[in-house]
Amino acid sequence: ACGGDEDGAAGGGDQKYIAIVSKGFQHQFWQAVKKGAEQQAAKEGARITFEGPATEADIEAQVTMLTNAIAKNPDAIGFAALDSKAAAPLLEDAKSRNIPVIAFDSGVEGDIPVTTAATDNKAAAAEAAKHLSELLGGKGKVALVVHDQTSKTGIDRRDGFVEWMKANAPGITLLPPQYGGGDQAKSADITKSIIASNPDVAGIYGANEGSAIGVVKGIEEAGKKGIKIVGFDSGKAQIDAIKDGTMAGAITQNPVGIGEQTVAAAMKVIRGESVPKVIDTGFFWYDKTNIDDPKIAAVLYQ
Amino acid sequence: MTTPTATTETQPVAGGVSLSLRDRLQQFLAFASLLVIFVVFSIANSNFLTYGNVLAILYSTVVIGTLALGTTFVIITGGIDLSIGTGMALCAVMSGVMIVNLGVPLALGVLGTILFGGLLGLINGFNVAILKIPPFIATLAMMLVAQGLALVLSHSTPIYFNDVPAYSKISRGNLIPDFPNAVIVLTAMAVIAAVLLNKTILGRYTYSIGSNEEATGLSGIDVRKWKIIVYTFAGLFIGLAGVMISARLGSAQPATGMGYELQAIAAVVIGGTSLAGGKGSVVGTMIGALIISVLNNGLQIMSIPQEWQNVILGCVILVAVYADMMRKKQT
Amino acid sequence: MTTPTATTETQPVAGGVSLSLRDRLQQFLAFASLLVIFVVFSIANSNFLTYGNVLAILYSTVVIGTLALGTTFVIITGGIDLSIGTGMALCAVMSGVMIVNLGVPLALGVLGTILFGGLLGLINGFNVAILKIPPFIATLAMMLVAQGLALVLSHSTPIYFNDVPAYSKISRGNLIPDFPNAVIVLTAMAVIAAVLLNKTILGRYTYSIGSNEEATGLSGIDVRKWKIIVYTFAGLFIGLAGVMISARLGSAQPATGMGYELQAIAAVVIGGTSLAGGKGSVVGTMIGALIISVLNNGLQIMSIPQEWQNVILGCVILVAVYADMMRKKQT
Amino acid sequence: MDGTESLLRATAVSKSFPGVKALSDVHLELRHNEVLALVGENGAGKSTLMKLLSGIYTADEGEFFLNGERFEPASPRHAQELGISIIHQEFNLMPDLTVAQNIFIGREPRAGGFFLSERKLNARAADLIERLQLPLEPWSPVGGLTVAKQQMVEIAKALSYDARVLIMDEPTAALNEAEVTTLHALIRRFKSADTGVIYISHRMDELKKIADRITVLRDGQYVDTVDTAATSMKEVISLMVGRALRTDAQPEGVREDREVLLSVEGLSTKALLKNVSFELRQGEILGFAGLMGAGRTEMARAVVGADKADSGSIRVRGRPVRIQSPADAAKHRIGYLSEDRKQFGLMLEQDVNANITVSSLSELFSSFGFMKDRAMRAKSRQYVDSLRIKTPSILQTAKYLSGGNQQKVVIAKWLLKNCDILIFDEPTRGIDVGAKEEIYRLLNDLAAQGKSIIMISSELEEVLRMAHRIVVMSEGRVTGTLSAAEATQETVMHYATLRPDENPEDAAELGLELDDPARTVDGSR
Ligand SMILES: Nc1ncnc2c1ncn2[C@@H]1O[C@H](COP(=O)(O)OP(=O)(O)OP(=O)(O)O)[C@@H](O)[C@H]1O
Ligand SMILES: Nc1ncnc2c1ncn2[C@@H]1O[C@H](COP(=O)(O)OP(=O)(O)OP(=O)(O)O)[C@@H](O)[C@H]1O
Ligand SMILES: O[C@@H]1[C@@H](O)[C@H](O)OC[C@H]1O
Ligand SMILES: [Mg+2]
Ligand SMILES: [Mg+2]
Repeated sequence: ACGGDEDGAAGGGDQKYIAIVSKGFQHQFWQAVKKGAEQQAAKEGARITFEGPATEADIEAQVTMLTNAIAKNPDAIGFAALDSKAAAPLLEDAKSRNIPVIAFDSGVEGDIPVTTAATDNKAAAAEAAKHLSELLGGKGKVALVVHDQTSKTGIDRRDGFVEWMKANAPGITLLPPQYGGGDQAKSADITKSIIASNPDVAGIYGANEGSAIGVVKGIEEAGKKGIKIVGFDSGKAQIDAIKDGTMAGAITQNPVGIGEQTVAAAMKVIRGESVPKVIDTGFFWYDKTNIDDPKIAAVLYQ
Repeated sequence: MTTPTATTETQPVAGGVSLSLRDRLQQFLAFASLLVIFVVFSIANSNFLTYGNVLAILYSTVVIGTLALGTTFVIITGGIDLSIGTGMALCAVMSGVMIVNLGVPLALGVLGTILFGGLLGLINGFNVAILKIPPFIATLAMMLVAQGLALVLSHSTPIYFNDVPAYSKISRGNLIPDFPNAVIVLTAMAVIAAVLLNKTILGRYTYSIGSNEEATGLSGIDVRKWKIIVYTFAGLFIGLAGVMISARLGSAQPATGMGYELQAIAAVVIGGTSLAGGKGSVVGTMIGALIISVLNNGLQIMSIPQEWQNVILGCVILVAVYADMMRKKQT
Repeated sequence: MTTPTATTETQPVAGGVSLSLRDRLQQFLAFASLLVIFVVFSIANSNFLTYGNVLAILYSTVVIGTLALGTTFVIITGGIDLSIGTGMALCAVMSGVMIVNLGVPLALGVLGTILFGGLLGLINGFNVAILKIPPFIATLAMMLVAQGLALVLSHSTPIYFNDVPAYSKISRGNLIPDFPNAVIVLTAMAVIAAVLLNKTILGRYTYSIGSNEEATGLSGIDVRKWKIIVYTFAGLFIGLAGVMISARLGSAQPATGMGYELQAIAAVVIGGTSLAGGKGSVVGTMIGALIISVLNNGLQIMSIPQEWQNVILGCVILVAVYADMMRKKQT
Repeated sequence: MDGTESLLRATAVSKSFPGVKALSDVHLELRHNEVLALVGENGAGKSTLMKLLSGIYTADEGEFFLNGERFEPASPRHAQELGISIIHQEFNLMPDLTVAQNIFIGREPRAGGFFLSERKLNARAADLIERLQLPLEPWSPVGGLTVAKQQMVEIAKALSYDARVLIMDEPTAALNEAEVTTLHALIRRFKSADTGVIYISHRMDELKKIADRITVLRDGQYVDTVDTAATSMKEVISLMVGRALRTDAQPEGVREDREVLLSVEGLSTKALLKNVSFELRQGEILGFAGLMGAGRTEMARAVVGADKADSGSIRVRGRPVRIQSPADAAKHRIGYLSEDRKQFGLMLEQDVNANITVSSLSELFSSFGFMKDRAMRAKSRQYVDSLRIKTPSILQTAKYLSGGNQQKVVIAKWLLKNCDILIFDEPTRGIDVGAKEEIYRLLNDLAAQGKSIIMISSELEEVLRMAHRIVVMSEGRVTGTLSAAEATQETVMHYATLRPDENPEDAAELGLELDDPARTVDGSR
């Protein structure tokens, strides 16, 4: 299923090899990115590998993976940095070996990456806040279940949400954010605790796929009706929840697109073509009303 | 370290009545730390002691509790099982593959998953008992293998049980009104585990092996066989935990599981089972698991900032275990 | 299981020469599994056996290796230390707080961080030796507390050492041209640990306590004191690991660390140190740590699909440990 | 089978361990209805031979016959099925299980299939214990029992099998005269036309009483088999050690006028001790006698701080001292050799050198924390030689030494450490007659140098021949203190069997009746 499909052709010699080091590997979002990358690679006749650490706290593991990727002398590297400063010396190393680096998912500081294919998570989270505030008529208690408190996406999606609410929705009271590691069961348990201690909670925001689904499960298990949920990312459970109305809506990025764009940009650079400095892969609000819209359906992953 | 403390059992048993009274007091006091924690939270926050919240606590204990029950046996033999977390994820995936992908009937699929867990345990048991690989290594290897296989078998995507609505009922259904099935399952498992540990030869040899493996072997008991049985038995619980978590989530999540082993082992050890083997109880394990989930829940209910929750959790566990040791010394 | 197998020491010592020859062979063979793995990768992929890649392997071993060294002592006493991973993160944060936030001079800050690690170890040692809390619980509690405190002290954001470029040099600089300082540090620590374990009374008591704590105590040795020293000593390594990882990453990452304890303990145990205590060696630990990082590196270099990497990792660890056991039985 | 065939026969048996030829060309014949004693110095190969018979080791060479039929015990279980039951020299008990659970391990009465019947189990154990007249309770966890009681559990367990051949490897090493007598009675009842007993012991006095014939091994080789009735013990000993031994020795250097070094006053513990007081003088060997459970071990542990004392004071050279751990005791130059070498004495997985030097490491063999390896090895070798510890090298792992040699290692540890006060609890347990003399000589030398020694021993003869004075204990109390001149078998036994708690007359003799009620109240937790 992996990039190894073309391994047979690897002997050909002129097949280009792109080593992709992502922030994760096992989770849906990353599998969707991987899928996009593979599709694009197949189209362009390139070979890729796709790796990422077990959790988004494993920064050292990611740095080691990047080291190993460079050791393989790829034609280009795709990199989603957990902490871009930690990787800086390695990126220098890549540069000195003339291996172009394409950043994706989130930005890498400095000018080494030839381009960055990423989502503006803060803006995306603000969008989620805006929708939730509208759903609640601008008032009520709102809770946040976030995947973690130190990763850039975690912080941006929390802060983007919180800042928008503070600035635009004076009637909304925010409860302190809780962190469930993106684990569905743990996020569900947290949601139930939130409901128990705040029976009047009106809306809950889940900041990534695992958190959002956890919130849905938690509310179902608590047997509570009428709480508005907004989420992030997609995945089958989330899509189902939106279709049946349990979840009001969610922000989706375009993970498959991120994967495609990363590989496409890499190939361009390898061929010596020029690429824009930033590729905004965008985000969308989706809910019951537009979920079947082809433009939306295309960016959702099951 | 050098002070042998006489246990209650060294006392000549005066008579049926006084023994059972003593015993009952003992049993009751085993809950002391848990009770104290519970009462403190109840006083501190009025939202804590509600039917719904207590159920939520119990419900959140199910998966860890199930894993901890099987692991109790392994730890009493002096072993350890690190593969329970990712093994559970692999079992959940197997359940999905059988029931969703292959269309195996529900009951059969569930049974198959539990047996598949048993198979993982059997392999652990073989590696430990026959190849004599230290349990830590044998089950660490299984942890890694299971983690990988869960991704391979599921093609790294969750398997959803949407078309099998009955599956979720295993966890969320209410055979007893307003009481989730998962809690019934955990209770039943605890009873079964307690009976097996205290009333059967399996339990006896479990203690015996942990107490002195060599002497047990010299007494003519086939230590290898019984160790394999114990690991296999723990494996059945891994399988069941796989069913319970996927039923709860409505999907088999191949990437989950890592870290559950530490929590389950912690529950067992907080419950007074010694990692050196020979000592331990099912009641203790359930108390240990509950202490963890009550603390998690209570600290969240009290809206303690999350970075402080772990700090407090750590301190309370320390104090609870210390208090429990002091209590045992006294009686 | 009941057939005690003789160790080399049972051989009558024929004379200086023959013993040392045997010994050398023994030492050499201890590397066997590691060597085989290394050779296989070298043949399988031409990118593996390059100076750069071998350095990369060594470099990636530094943090786990440092943690594993200290933990070797703890495990030989029959204890365990689960707090090394998050403890390391807390130390890294402390280093950041001191050097970046408070502007403490570099050398002082590094020293302070290492001592702070020692303080964490001292608390573990106190809880284990004086309060007699089982090491698993005592250090689990510390793991949780450290995890929380790392977040609290850093306000949940990484602390960057950008303004102190010399800090990174601790890890990445090249006192020896083309050879990262981190590897020198690890080597030096391994030598120090080996000397302490084999040539000093600290080492001897470490083994004694793990072999038979009660007998050691009755021999007039202050077991409590030495246990505290051992945990404190392991704590110094936690502090050093905190420096090494934050120097490598150029930042103190408060959320990292969880899971390192398992890897470090695995390195120790793969290296032949028994969790039951009394046995173990520094060389073994270094080999264990290298086996893990060579495997990780080799599998990645060979572009094995990631879902299969863990499967293979697990199997190879199993085979390596089994082969090592067989080898020891033979000699 | 014809009646003339022996019950068990072993011919031309050899067994080697790396570096050790434990047995070579050994013969053994056990007849029906007999107790065959097996004797020999420590490390002679007795236990090894028994382990071959019981399927723990496999012989390199040799054959075994049971009732004339060839057999090869493949595992302990197999040997058991053949009717060979063994009590090992080292205990093989599960400390976390109860007495009953230990005795019937593997043969638990079932309440149907997989399920246990604990009631039946305890009842069966109670029957057995009663039949054997052992002071045990079925439901006590074995880990909390004294060594002597653990030995009884082993005996009960071995006897609970329908064994044809019962092998007892030093069953009396931990027992007192009274228990020895009980055990002998058990053995006599056990042996029959179908059965026989192989009995290993270093206590020469009991061989006369129990053995029909005696087989002697020396250095792994067969020496001779003699009829007990027709042979004197002196002859047996000289067969064993290859020389004659003096057996009529008396305490040496007894003097009343020495300075008091250690005085213990009113020592009490929650578990057992009541108001124990005594004095130990400089250069004195003070014997402690008493029946099993009298509290001698408890006294010693309390003195060195291994167990917590509830009340009482200890003075060294007249100065009150606080001793809360054996490490504190060591600071006051008090050392304690435990009666239980496996649990409290040895580091089984460490080598002989490490075991001998562990106590003295910091004061004799360390400079700036570094160990003086060479000096340690030299000292270890010296003690291995002088105590004639049989080991291929000082780097041998302790667990591979024979039981008696392990005991010598523990003794060497304390001889090496420069203590002023040495408390030796059953120091000669499992040590052969020849080596005992050696140890007695060393103890006398130490005393002559001005060291003070407390010698706890269950072998009355040993106490009588060594002790300058004897403190007798019973039920946690000191019931008498005798000078060497006053001490005889009879006087010691008189005080040892006083039972003030049950017997008012005994209480009266000790002048206890007044404060006794009060004491029971506060002593009863
Ligand atoms: N497993 C073993 N490995 C190495 N050497 C051993 C082992 N078992 C026994 N020996 C050696 O074999 C010899 C005989 O030991 P054995 O235990 O049979 O002596 P024993 O006659 O029972 O002595 P004791 O009276 O001290 O119990 C000893 O030198 C002992 O060190
Ligand atoms: N480690 C222990 N744990 C629990 N109880 C003990 C322990 N040691 C001793 N006892 C109890 O204390 C009593 C006295 O035992 P102690 O060993 O002091 O007697 P003793 O006079 O030394 O006799 P011996 O050593 O011959 O058995 C025993 O009956 C036992 O029940
Ligand atoms: O950056 C990633 C994000 O885009 C995805 O939604 O979930 C995991 C993340 O950390
Ligand atoms: Mg012997
Ligand atoms: Mg005693």
